[in-house]
Amino acid sequence: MGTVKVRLFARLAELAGTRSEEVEVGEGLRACDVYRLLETQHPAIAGLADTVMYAVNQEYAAPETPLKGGDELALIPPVSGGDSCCSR
Amino acid sequence: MGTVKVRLFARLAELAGTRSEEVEVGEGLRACDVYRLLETQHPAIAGLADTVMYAVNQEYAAPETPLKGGDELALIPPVSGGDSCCSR
Amino acid sequence: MLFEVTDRELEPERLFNHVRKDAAGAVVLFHGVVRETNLGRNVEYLEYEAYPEMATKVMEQLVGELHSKWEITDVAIQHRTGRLEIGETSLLVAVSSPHRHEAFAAGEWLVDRFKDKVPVWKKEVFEGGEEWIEGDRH
Amino acid sequence: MLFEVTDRELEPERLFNHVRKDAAGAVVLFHGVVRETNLGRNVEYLEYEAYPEMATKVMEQLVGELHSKWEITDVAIQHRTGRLEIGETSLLVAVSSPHRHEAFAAGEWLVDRFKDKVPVWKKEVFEGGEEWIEGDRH
Repeated sequence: MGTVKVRLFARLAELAGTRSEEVEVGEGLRACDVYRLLETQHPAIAGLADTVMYAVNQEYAAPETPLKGGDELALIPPVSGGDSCCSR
Repeated sequence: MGTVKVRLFARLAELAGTRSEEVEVGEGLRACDVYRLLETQHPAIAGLADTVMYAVNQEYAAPETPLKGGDELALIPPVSGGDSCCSR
Repeated sequence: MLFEVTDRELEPERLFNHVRKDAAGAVVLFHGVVRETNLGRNVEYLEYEAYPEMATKVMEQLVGELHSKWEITDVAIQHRTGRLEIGETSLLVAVSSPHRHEAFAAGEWLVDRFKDKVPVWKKEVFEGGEEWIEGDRH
Repeated sequence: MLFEVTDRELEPERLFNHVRKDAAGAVVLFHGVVRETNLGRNVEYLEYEAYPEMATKVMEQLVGELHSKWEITDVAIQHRTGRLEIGETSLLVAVSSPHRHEAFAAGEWLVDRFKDKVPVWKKEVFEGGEEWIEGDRH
């Protein structure tokens, strides 16, 4: 059923020590399942799943989104681009 | 009692054909009296007194402000500086 | 604070550099630009005239009021006089602040107050005539 | 619309020229600048990282939404990545409109939405440590 390319950014990439992984697509694999898989390979990212958002093929997607071969899944920590002002 | 320097701008200056006048200060002369005086000398500005604001020594002042020798009186048509946008 | 009335081209980079300070996280730079149409007329050019000595005093008062309303690091304003073609900048307002919402709010307030209070006038030269614009009916 | 993620110095004059059109009377140019302090810490520098392919898609959606809310002539955005020193510009947002209040409102909205939605992150390197900033707690 092919593979999913997983991309990690910012703190997650630093903790995991990688920016990119390939994951085999099993029956009914969802975005959040990939996070659990990666947690077992990279224990440093364990416990952060609640803070992470998912993007499938460069669009925000629910954690339960099913994946298919060829998809690009990104694990998105809370974003902090833009200026360095607080927002008031 | 000296003289007041009167400055005219924009449409008023164009209508009156002058940007500057000297007016003798008489007893109790007020800003609005100067306008009436100028109206008789420059009939083209007659009837516009209601749209004009006054500034004495570069500060906005009420029409009834009394004048003294050495004052600079400006006749200020409605201002329209800044961008060329309507304000919505 | 920097305020200038000039008949030369305005200088956004200079104004940005003037207000940019290490304590400021946000700089809002407003450009008022000559539009091609106004009141449904095709504008050919604008002529701006100012009373510079009074404009400076009024600006100082407005900037004092601005600092009492928002946490603003610095402000710089230039207004151009003389003949301006379509697309040229007539007014530049630069505001810096530690906080971006204050920079936006103060910048917008200052442009509004400028148009209301500062003794500057424009004559519009359009196809078939010319008119001194008076007040904010534009 | 112009959107770029780049590791080079941002270009305010180019963005201004991009959005400046004869129909626009107002251009609002926002500069997000690296501040010297944050959360009471002395910042040494920032490191910005982006997911550019997704950032472009998210920006397109935001600019579509912006055009449905305000009468906007054009929009241009640049975000810088890599190491940024204090005083350098990380984000430029340029918005043009026939009407200045729409340019201000849309510019402020777009900066807010950018910080909320666009996949860009910053690491703060301060005296004595470093931290990935997550979300708007800064």
